[in-house]
Amino acid sequence: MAVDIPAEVVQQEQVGPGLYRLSLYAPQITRSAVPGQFVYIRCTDNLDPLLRRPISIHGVNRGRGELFLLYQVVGKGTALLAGKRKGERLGVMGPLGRGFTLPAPGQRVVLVGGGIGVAPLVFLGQELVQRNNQVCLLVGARSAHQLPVGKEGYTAPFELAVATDDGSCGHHGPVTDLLEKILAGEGADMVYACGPRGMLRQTASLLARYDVPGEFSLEERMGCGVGACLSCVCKTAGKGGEPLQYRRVCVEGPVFPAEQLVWD
Amino acid sequence: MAVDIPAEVVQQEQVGPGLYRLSLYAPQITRSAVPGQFVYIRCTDNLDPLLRRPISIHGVNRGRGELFLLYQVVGKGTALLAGKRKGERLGVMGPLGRGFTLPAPGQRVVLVGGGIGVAPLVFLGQELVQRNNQVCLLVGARSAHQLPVGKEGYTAPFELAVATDDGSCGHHGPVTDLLEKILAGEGADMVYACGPRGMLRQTASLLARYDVPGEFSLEERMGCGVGACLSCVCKTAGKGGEPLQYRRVCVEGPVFPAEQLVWD
Amino acid sequence: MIKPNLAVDVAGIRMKNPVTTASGTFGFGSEYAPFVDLNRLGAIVVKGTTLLPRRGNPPPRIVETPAGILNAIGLQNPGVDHFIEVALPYLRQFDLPVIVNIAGDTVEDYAALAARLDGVPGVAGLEVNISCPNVKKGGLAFGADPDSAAAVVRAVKGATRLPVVVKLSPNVTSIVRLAEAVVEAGADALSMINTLLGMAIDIRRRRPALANVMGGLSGPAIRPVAVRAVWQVYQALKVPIVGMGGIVTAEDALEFIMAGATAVAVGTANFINPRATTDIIEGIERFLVEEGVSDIQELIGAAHMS
Amino acid sequence: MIKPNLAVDVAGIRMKNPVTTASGTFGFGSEYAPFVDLNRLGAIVVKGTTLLPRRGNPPPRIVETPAGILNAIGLQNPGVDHFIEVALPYLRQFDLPVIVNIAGDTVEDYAALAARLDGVPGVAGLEVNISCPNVKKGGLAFGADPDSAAAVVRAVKGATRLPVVVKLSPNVTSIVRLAEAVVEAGADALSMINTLLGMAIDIRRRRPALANVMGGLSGPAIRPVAVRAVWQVYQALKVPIVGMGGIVTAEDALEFIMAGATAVAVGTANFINPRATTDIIEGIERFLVEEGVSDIQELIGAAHMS
Ligand SMILES: Cc1cc2nc3c(=O)[nH]c(=O)nc-3n(C[C@H](O)[C@H](O)[C@H](O)COP(=O)(O)OP(=O)(O)OC[C@H]3O[C@@H](n4cnc5c(N)ncnc54)[C@H](O)[C@@H]3O)c2cc1C
Ligand SMILES: Cc1cc2nc3c(=O)[nH]c(=O)nc-3n(C[C@H](O)[C@H](O)[C@H](O)COP(=O)(O)OP(=O)(O)OC[C@H]3O[C@@H](n4cnc5c(N)ncnc54)[C@H](O)[C@@H]3O)c2cc1C
Ligand SMILES: Cc1cc2nc3c(=O)[nH]c(=O)nc-3n(C[C@H](O)[C@H](O)[C@H](O)COP(=O)(O)O)c2cc1C
Ligand SMILES: Cc1cc2nc3c(=O)[nH]c(=O)nc-3n(C[C@H](O)[C@H](O)[C@H](O)COP(=O)(O)O)c2cc1C
Ligand code: FES
Ligand code: FES
Repeated sequence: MAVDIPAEVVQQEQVGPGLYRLSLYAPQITRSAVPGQFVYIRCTDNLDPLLRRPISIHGVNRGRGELFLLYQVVGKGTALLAGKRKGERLGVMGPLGRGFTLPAPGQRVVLVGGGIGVAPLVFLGQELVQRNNQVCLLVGARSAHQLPVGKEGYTAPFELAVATDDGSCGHHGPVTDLLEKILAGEGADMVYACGPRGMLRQTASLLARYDVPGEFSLEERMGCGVGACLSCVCKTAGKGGEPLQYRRVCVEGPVFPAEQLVWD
Repeated sequence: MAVDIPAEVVQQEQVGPGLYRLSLYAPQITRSAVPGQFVYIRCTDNLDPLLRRPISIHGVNRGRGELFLLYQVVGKGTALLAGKRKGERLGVMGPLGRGFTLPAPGQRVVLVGGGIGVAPLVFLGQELVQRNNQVCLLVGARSAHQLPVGKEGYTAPFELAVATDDGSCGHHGPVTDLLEKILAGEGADMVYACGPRGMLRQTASLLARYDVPGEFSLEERMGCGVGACLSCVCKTAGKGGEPLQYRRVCVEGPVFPAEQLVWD
Repeated sequence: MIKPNLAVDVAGIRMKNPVTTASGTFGFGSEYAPFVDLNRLGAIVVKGTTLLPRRGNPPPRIVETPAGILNAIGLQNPGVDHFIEVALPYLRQFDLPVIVNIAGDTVEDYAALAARLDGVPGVAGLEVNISCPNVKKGGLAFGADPDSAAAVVRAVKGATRLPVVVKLSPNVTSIVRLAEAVVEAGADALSMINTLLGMAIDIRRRRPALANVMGGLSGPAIRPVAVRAVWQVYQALKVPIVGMGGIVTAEDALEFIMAGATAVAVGTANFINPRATTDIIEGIERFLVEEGVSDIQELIGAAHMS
Repeated sequence: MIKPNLAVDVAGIRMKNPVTTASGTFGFGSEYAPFVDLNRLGAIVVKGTTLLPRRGNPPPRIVETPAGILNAIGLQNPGVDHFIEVALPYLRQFDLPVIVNIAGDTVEDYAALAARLDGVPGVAGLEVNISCPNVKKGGLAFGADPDSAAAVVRAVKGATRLPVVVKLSPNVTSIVRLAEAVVEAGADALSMINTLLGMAIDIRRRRPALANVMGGLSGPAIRPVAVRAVWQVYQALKVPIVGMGGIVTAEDALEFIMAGATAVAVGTANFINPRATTDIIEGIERFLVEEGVSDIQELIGAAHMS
């Protein structure tokens, strides 16, 4: 069950330009957290910024009760977060949302991460490897130095391929090129993706073309984070004859089956 | 001339319960600062709290370009100020306002400070001593541990007497008792006071009774700090037939001749 | 000192303390149940309910502004029948008056909703949201025109025996005139304020930040406007007021109570602190003890005295 | 890239950039001269001026609220003659259009002020503040009633050849109706918004925090309301708009410009940062360069396109 706790900062580490890895002591959250879920963080004690900030769970160490986050500083909230030091406490609600549906053990899965969207996929990959899934993580970024993971020296317990828009590392082009090569070649049983809207849209059309199921983790501006305010909706195919329906990213998501999402 | 500069914290020192002494590197301000003037400080980079906070100049070290402040944490702004560490920078406007009028050299003056109101009087006392005035500082507080200055071990280049409401240090009673004793005894040429409204009012009536001139430093909620918004007014006797007139504490004050002030 | 009395009565709705939730910010209660003990609330006001389910507006529906948020949810809700069949049974397990916020496009919608909810066990009262666009009257809000507001209230009162709280919009020249009209029309209590009409622009995209262009401003930013509205209406009328708008702390809640509110509702603050409601209840109690006040009633409208 | 053009024209008042000051927040200019180069401003709007000197309200006159302030200055000012004799000669040393904000209790007051300022060298235009209590009409604000607002504007226009900017209050049901009425009556430009009516309570003293009880809310808190007002009026009318309300940064100013403002005024932000005006001018210029926009005109109302 989700809780709201004052979580202590165990470690704050800068791992790239504007990119941080934060470890929080939050055993009440790590206990039940699954990949694809997120936490909702109060970055300040005052009213500026007013709202909490949603950040995906990047990993957990259940033994130590530690929760890992990987985040990019893009504005006020994330900048405040990056200023938090070991020993400080942050209001953290979680685990929130519906995580990824796990595939049958042994199935081959591809994870597609665009930019910071890779954060929840690393957690997912780790769980999948433990379940004996064959995992390949594709990471896309604008350029080598903006890669959130997958840089030289980065070790992961799964296969990893990189694409950069400027060709400074790995494939020169969008990360979806790598996905297409896999789908056209050895194929995949399941694709999980998280990243910018354009990347997800392109991934959705590849999945449709190659008839592979997929799940996407979405981002939307949030109010409550718990399903109460209906702020964070995304457009999905409707149930029971309805042409479309707005669903809440914070509780019905952030992970949605790819085929339910409506792009426009 | 007043400036607005990013002043670096040279030292932040807790000197009592909720009481801090802050030293800022601000040569552009110390250069021309006189006792009774204040600085207007931005305590945060964000919008909470929105306004700057006025703090009296407690002293200067012109040689080193250091500005000293003595302040009590009473709310958000002062709490943020107390959190600033050596090397951090604060937006500081100053020196602002009209300071104390200095007496003729050799004259005997009494300074009456209630609580944190003593802050500007210490700066004044130091200047007066250099001008060969005979200075006596009377300090009032609720109790010994709340004395902003004048505690055991405190050294000042002038005479000092203490009064506490609970008798835990010095005279048991209001600081104005000490003033009255002086005025009724050896007398004084000039009295300077800063402190709570009740204390100033009582001081005003003593000055009237003993026919001694005085100047009071006032506090009012401020907007601009520079005379532009007319937020910070106090009630004064009017000029030219007007029964009363509102004057701006930030530019016509914070120091006013005692006899100009209207108490109601 | 003896525990001070916090119980209040809003037009027959008995609340164990003056703190309720602002409609639309607390869902149907279940969403916040993991974080806060619903039994401790004075009452709950649920999300705005309409006759038929509503899809709501396209996203983005929310944007943060200084000490506030703009929202344009567009009344997405599963409809009154779903409320009665699913949400209400859940809430009935708690010791908690349930106030149903209702909204419609026409006077008839409101009357039908009131009739549908009349006599439904577990419903303690209705809050009539008249700040929604009135389709029949060409986009003018009911809440902006005293005559149409009164018409809605008369229709609702005619269709139910439940206590009727009418929720006023601050986007008017005189909230007192509006209050007078709806009280005259039979409102048992008033709640105020709904959101201020606002908007924000995404300067990079050169487009309104909300898909709906305009939205409602809530949060601490609007508190001074809300306190003023409560003050003015309390001064003009003797009717219980539920005050809201930017309440984050017990001190904020006490401002509304001293301005004349019998109860207060906590909205946007839930998003910042899911225990905002109970923290506020505790804070009010602490204040009463500190100030030696034995009954919250003593503070209602206290700032008008002296 | 070539320096982008920032110059704008508001009803004949030529500004070298779109940034001016909000009346009452920048005094008569001299107060801020130690901190900011007045020559760099697009224009200056001075403190509200009345026929005779005004003493103003008792203190406290200001209270801080979340991302805002409430003020109740009560139009303390030395009167129009003092302005012409003392403040104006000071300002004339700068290369800067001076816009005089005028306020009165009666239509005749406004007309007299306009006549007094007509032809005075160094006055570039008038800003008519119609959000003040109208003594003759029993405390109702001119600004809340389209007819009285129009009457003031007609009287002012009849008394001066100067460009007349009319400053609108947001405390109305429809700011568009008000705008239409004053433009119909001859307003050359509109400025908006004045402060929102608000109040705060000091819960320890159990009294209103301001001696005047109510005050005007300004600052970032009100920005969404102000942007909305500019958007609505721009959509309804073709008249130059000076936008204001909570502008702190260049991004904030650009929201107003894209919503339809030809120029913007900086108010409360001066209190936080005495160089707010020039920082904003620099920021706007930077934005234009970054976005490859050669003329600020391209952005006026840009969020209405597409
Ligand atoms: C479920 C979920 C999981 C997320 N996980 C992560 C994560 O693991 N790591 C990470 O770095 N970020 C993650 N994000 C995004 C993160 O929440 C935002 O970057 C953060 O809220 C920005 O806050 P800020 O105050 O720093 O920026 P702001 O000042 O709020 O915004 C800065 C800029 O970013 C844009 N922006 C901010 N938030 C969003 C959003 N939600 N959608 C679209 N645009 C936005 C704004 O328009 C603005 O241009 C996640 C978001 C969601 C909804
Ligand atoms: C010219 C001048 C010189 C000053 N010099 C000093 C100084 O040297 N040292 C020092 O400690 N303080 C000084 N003060 C007072 C100081 O400015 C306030 O204590 C400070 O602004 C409070 O800010 P805050 O955010 O901490 O408290 P807030 O949260 O703003 O307020 C906390 C409490 O203090 C009260 N309060 C705050 N400011 C004022 C005020 N100006 N007048 C009356 N009540 C107030 C509030 O009503 C509230 O109850 C001075 C004030 C002025 C006007
Ligand atoms: C996301 C959101 C949804 C809302 N939905 C409703 C609603 O359905 N019905 C209603 O009467 N008010 C609704 N409101 C208004 C609130 O009930 C409340 O009047 C307003 O937010 C001011 O209170 P606050 O500042 O504490 O949030 C909503 C407010 C928000 C923020
Ligand atoms: C202290 C203060 C005094 C003001 N005085 C006047 C005035 O004399 N005339 C006027 O038209 N507006 C006056 N205003 C309103 C401002 O000009 C402006 O419309 C309002 O503050 C909104 O802008 P802001 O949020 O940037 O401050 C005053 C505002 C403040 C804060
Ligand atoms: S953020 Fe409130 S419903 Fe999702
Ligand atoms: S604070 Fe603005 S005039 Fe004094």
